[in-house]
Amino acid sequence: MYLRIRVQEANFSPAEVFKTLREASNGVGAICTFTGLVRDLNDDAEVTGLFLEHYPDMTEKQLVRIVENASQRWPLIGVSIIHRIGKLVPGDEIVLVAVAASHRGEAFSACEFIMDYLKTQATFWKKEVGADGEKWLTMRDSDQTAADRWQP
Amino acid sequence: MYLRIRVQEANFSPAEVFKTLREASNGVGAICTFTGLVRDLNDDAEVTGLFLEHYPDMTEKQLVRIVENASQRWPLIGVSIIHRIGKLVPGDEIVLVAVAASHRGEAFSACEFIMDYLKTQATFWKKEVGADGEKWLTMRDSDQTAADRWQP
Amino acid sequence: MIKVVFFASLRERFGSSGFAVENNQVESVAGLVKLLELPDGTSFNSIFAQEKLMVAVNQEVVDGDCLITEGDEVAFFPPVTGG
Amino acid sequence: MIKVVFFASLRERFGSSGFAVENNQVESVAGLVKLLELPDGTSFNSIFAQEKLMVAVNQEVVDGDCLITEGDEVAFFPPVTGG
Repeated sequence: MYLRIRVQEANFSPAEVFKTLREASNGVGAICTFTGLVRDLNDDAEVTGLFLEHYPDMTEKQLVRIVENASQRWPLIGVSIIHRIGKLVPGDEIVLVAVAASHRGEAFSACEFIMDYLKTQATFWKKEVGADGEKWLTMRDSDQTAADRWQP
Repeated sequence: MYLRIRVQEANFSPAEVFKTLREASNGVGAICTFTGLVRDLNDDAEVTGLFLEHYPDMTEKQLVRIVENASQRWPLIGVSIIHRIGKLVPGDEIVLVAVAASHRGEAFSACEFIMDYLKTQATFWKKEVGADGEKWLTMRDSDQTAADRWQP
Repeated sequence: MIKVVFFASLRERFGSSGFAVENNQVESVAGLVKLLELPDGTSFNSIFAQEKLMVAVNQEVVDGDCLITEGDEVAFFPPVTGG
Repeated sequence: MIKVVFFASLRERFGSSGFAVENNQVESVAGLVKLLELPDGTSFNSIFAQEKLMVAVNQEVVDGDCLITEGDEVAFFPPVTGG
């Protein structure tokens, strides 16, 4: 399986990721991508920026493990994950998860599975900057619920 | 809601679709895309090409209805659907469905819902060209099952 | 006149993308199905249910009971396979 | 020596991204948690369970029972919020 995981400050090109996955194999029949963007509103409060930090090395290990778990559940051809860190503003890409498989059900499920576990297990933290100053975000219960539903 | 539906012979740029959806609103926090590609193998038989035809006008009406049904279930900000017709070869894009929403669960569900109904209700037909000549494909039971699971 | 159209494998089997029928010949989709014959002499009625063929009147999927009126477009096609 | 590191809000509350402790001071994660104190005097133990803080030893998430040995890296952080 093709696997590429990147944690970086720089912006990224979804088109380039897409191209790499397409070209991974002629057996690719389905590519599902998820992109998370900085919204200008969160819980009805205006957001002017985000600051993202992570636990270097541990983050990448957690992501590899999440992808390995996904590939044990579904036959995957390629996975690419890019997560940004540092300062971001509304409209910026935060994360991209792209999954290539033979069939669409596998691509959709694996992409959502990876995102749900990334949200609850990968060591990233967001600080939100708004009109009222800065605050560290806390995990939403809905994110834990989303990850839990994959458990047997 | 932003909605764009295109049925065309020409290739398309996932990057351009992605850009348009991102820019539809600063409230977009999640974009899920699905791309279907021509595989070089189908049911273990070598595929050298595909020919796609559709029922002009009816196809577009069916797609609009499918998106309307999706937008009644989930709050969507934008949807873009491109489906190609005519002659295609392995590696070519066949279909792109991209959904923008505030949150990821909505984007994933709506994108998969639209694909599942597109596969069972939109008036497209595929003829496969392989070593043994041409044959019209028949609907897979798994596609009907995938669409049926969205029913209440 | 009723406009009858065929798509995909049906278009090829009929050797035609469609034709026009006089309105007074048919009252319903089922009536029209009974009237049609493939070039090899097979009655369309015999394959219609068996192959789970679909029919749309004025671009809305309907069943055999659907009535047909002057100016309608009736399309026959196999189950769809896009995406 | 044990390397202790803090991330995100914990890094800010401790006013430090981490420090080193003598190995003979602690035997387990729970022991280390009891030893730590925030700059304002709050015991770390009092907020650890209450705020559902997480701990990783050598970059593997563990619980309080986990033993600590020479050279380990022990990281404390709040629940993750990436993606």
